[in-house]
Amino acid sequence: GKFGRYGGQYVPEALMPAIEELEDAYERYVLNNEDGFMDEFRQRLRDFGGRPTPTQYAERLSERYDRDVYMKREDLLHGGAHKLNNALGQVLLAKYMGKERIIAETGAGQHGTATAMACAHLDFDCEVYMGERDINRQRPNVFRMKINGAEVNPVTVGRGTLKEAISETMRDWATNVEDTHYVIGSVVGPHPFPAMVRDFQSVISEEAREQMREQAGTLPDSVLACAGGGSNTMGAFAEFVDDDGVDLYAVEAGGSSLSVDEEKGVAPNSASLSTGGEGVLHGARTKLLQDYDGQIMESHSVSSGLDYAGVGPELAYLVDENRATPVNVDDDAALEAFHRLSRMEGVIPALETAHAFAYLENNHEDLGDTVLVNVSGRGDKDLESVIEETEKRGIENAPDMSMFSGGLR
Amino acid sequence: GKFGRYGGQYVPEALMPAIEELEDAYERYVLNNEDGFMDEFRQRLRDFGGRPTPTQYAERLSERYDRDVYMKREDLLHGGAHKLNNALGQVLLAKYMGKERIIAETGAGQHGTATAMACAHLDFDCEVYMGERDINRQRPNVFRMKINGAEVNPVTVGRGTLKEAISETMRDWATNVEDTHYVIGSVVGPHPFPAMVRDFQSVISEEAREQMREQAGTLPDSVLACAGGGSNTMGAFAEFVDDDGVDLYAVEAGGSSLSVDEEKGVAPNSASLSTGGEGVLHGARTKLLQDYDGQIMESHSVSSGLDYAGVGPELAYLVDENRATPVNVDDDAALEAFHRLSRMEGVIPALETAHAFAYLENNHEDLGDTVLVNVSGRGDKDLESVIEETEKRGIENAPDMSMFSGGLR
Amino acid sequence: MSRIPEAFADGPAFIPYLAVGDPDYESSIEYVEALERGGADVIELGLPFSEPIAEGPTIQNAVVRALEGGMTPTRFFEFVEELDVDVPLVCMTYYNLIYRYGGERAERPRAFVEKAAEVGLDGFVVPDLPAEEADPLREACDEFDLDLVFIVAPTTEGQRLERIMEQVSGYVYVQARLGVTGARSDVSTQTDESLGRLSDWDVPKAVGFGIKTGEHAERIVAGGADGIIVGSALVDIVAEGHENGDSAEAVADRLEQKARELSEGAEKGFAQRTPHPERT
Amino acid sequence: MSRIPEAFADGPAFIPYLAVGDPDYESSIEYVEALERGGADVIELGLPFSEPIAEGPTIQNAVVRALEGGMTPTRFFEFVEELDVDVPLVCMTYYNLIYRYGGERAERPRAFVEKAAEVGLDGFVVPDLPAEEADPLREACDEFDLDLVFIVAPTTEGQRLERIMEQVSGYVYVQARLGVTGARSDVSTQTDESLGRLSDWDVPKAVGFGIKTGEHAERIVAGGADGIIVGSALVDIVAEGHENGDSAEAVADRLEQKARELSEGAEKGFAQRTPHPERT
Repeated sequence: GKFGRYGGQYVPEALMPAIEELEDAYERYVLNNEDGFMDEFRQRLRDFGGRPTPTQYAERLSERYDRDVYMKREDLLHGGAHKLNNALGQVLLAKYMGKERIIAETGAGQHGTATAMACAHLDFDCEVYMGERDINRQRPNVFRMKINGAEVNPVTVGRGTLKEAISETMRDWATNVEDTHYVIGSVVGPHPFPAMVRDFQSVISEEAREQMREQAGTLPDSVLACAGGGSNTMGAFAEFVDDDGVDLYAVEAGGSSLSVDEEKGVAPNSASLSTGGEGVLHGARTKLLQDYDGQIMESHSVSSGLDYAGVGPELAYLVDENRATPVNVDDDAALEAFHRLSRMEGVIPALETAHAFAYLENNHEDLGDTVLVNVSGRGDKDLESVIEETEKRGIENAPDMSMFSGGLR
Repeated sequence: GKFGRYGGQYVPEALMPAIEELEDAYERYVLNNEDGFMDEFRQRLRDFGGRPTPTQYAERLSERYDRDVYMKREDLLHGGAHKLNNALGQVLLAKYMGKERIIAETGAGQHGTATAMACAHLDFDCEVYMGERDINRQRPNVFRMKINGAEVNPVTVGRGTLKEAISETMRDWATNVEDTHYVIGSVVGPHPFPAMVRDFQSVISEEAREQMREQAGTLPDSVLACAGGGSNTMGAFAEFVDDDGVDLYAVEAGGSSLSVDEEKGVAPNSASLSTGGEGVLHGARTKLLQDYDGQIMESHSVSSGLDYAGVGPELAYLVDENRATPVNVDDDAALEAFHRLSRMEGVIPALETAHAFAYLENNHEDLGDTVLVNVSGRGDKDLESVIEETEKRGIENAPDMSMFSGGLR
Repeated sequence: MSRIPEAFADGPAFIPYLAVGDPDYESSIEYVEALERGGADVIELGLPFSEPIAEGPTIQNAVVRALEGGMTPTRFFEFVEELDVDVPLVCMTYYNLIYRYGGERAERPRAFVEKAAEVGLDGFVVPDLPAEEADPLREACDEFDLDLVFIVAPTTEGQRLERIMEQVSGYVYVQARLGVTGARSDVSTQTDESLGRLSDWDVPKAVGFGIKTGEHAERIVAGGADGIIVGSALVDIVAEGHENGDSAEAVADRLEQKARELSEGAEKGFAQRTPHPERT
Repeated sequence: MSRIPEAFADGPAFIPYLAVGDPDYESSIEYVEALERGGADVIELGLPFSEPIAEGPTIQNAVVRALEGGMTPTRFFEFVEELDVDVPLVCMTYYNLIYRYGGERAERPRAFVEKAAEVGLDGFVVPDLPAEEADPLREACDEFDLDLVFIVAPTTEGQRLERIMEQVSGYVYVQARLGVTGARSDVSTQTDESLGRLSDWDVPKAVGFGIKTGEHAERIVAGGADGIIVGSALVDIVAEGHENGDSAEAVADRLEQKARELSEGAEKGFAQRTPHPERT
């Protein structure tokens, strides 16, 4: 349950038996394919989820950067993001474990919608905790969860974002642990979550590695993925970790600045790999945005899905081992990349994803001849935010959106 | 260029040379794969579009209806609907033909967004005509087109829906015919459009037929697809037309009523196959919603994408030949089906698509042991409409949406 | 029996267009009659169709006004019967109205043509009916001795020209430029090229699309056209009068005046031709 | 050197909890001292952490108030030094604050424990530190002779119990029911089962989660508990006083009164035990 010094199981005693039960189930069903669990999982990923997703050669970006750019198209997965890989895996596992109820937390709403979809598909009751601020930033996703039959529980504590929603979901789990499975949405939380979520997401790099071999005839020199909690990141990295020639870049949200305001307890970024210190949060030891005393900071990003003060422990480990490079880009660069990819490739990325492409724009010369970027999700959920933020910041490469200055209605 | 008595080329003389040029290109590139056009098309559909899309066994619907229900998941195609199959095909063809500019019309915005995406992908200038009323019903799609770099031209004539947008696009084409290709969005318009669009869309039934053989071990007894203009319909039917044992159901929008108001020139439905008369519109002879004199009626459907007074000539022919059965369901039934599929299968369908599932709900006993339903698109674009219409009509199986009564913002 | 050939027999033909019933039945009668007074040699009467795909905004709006005023094919035929003019009349409309006339059991499109002949129309222009689809209408026209006018566009070349030449009668409508109907301040050089391509055709060549002034008319006829077709410039006068609430009489006067300007322009252009063609 | 064992030596221990610094430093001092006057045998002092995942809304809000009031680990230690009470003090906090104490170069978690010993604390309860992860803290506690209290949940069984038994000292915190902290009007039957599972443990068993009244306290001690832990019912008094703008003195009086009710309830429960256990 450890990745070097990171990981572990820092949770209330009441949850420990459930976590041990989950550990057992993870080993039996996921690692050892007991009762054909993994076969069923892969088949459902195919038929319900739409796997495999393509790895696409990005013609115009390749021309722009004078190197071969490939995009792993997780935006094409059912629900519009890589999140379903994990949500479907965990909900199916809950079914094998005989659980009756699913809870989850969500930031941008992508994990919540993926979990709600998986629960509708597998006929589970589902409750999703979501910060009130995020609910207001991501109304369409809230609505999608509800029409998929999930309850959405607003979390009003603190600033009302992902961090608070995770804490609240842990409280629910501690109360209802006997019949309930908590579907954690990223490679965070107590063991076995970080390993298990990575395993469910590693289908991304498993496919991409094979597709690169077939289509490019080579492995990429660099793999880029945005990193918040890090599930798409670990999914995109996992099968390349042993390929020494492949550089792995975890692109974090630089927000408006990398500096922090200790007084207010606010970090105007979500760059925990780049700037965070070691600590314990939400069940694991990892890198965190925290103040001198160890109080967790409110993070910030223009993208809800990256807006988290922690990061997966395995990523922290890979960074310490110099196997992955943490980098970051700011909000403005991400918005510009959003518009660039939409206009040049006809792929509207999630604002999370846009961070990876912003890094490509600014640093392509250091990334080798062949670059693979993980398109972790599509941007439909972000349209309102993009209108608002593009206008506010005067992003230069955006189309004229004056007709939308009041929003989408 | 004819399907029995239907089809033809009823367009202004100024367009005829372009149409003859297109006919020639269609035969060379599409039918005869000259210069490897079809190979490139199929590869781009795979890498950019995400094909093949799965055919999924719908477990809970199968249980509900006591028969095997399969869903062809075109909602997973890039852009969220089957529309990209055709848009990508035509934009690529325009490239082979040496055209420089793309125009298109759109109703629900799905064809417009697909065309805008294809144009961004293939580096074409793109202008999309859209009725003002549809613009207001489908703001997110308008925004998506703009961020993909397309111009969106509002059409204010008449009621401002698809019919008027098509007329306006034909006018643009007549003006700029020499360097411009008009990407018609459905199996309508003058020959070769109905045949060519069908051929681009027939990948749906080509895949589904093979997938049914593999997964169900049999061909379906019935294939259901919603029908507006009819591109997903023909795409879903095409490869099954020669299979005599497979019944084909074209599910039209019954709107609020099948009757018409000749005085006002309004048909509160879009059921041209079920109730229309033969006539000539937008380049082809087909079945139309028209008054006694031949004036075209304003159609209606809760779903913008079905809201059209005409229908593809080949569908009119298949209906006359008793090879396809035209049926219809009303707005309320479609909304109920929208909620049912979302909640039971975790697939949020487009309101267009929901019509096919509404027919399944009401008539499953007549559809045989194995039913294939084409999920033509996803419902994200319809969330605002669904909130408004569900509330207005008091749809029973909807979740509590009081928090959204002001819409999604 | 079509009277169209006569209209071209005596110098250049001025062929104005109005949408019938714009903005109402009674005014429209006056307007058409004013055109004759202004020198019209043939008049194109637009039967409004709900989807006028070949028209620009001016005529689209006229069509909307006429339809809102209650114009229908039946009323159109009454209108033609009631008109007190002595020049050939050509019905301009879209094929669906021709095709649908007479209800489900009628013989199509013969029923429409028969009725047209009966009320005294001389021919048809159908912008969405290319030569390829025209056989049924051509046959009915032949039966009742009416003319079927075809449009030749700047893009029409080669085999297409021949196909049209085989079908056309009355006159050929030479589309002056690409696009849809509408007045323009320039006249395209495409006109000369088109006329050049048709120089050996027997049928008279009338040029339309964008002619707005007497000067345009003069230039075009000087360039070899046998006639000019003017729609939007006249419809603009109707629209303006309608918006300003002017009396039908005042609008009719303006139409007559504009018609005269155009008709005289055409005559002037004809006079400039070198070598001066013989009048037959 | 921990004074906790003495607290259980003389009948049931009443162990109240307050969040330190709620709603401000000065009031909080008075409140803790009032608890002692009301009969506290041990006091749990909550060092507020920004992510209190094991707490219900009552204590979450207390934590927010305390943090907004400027409470930090450094201030917390000052607070403990300044307190004028004569009962054992247990620090309840989350592991990250213990782990991070002393900055990047400190020896973790020893630095925190050393400081705790220095200011006179007797032990720790760390809700997010299960036995599996507790070795480093356990070692530091041993070095400075402080107790490390562990929570036993209704779900804790078998091997887990043994693991905790090996690590625990001071008392075991018996979680009365699943869920998070918070006063309840019922007391779960899960308590009896838990106490049953622990009957052969040497360490005192203090029951917490949901105890609200003297009656609850009585019933639980009668059922065999060696102590009761009460947090939310007391924090509620602080919150109410804060909202109503009451003086710190008035609030302290109410806390003392409530403490007395609970403490006396525990004594009554103890008296009812059959067979009456010997006091050691």
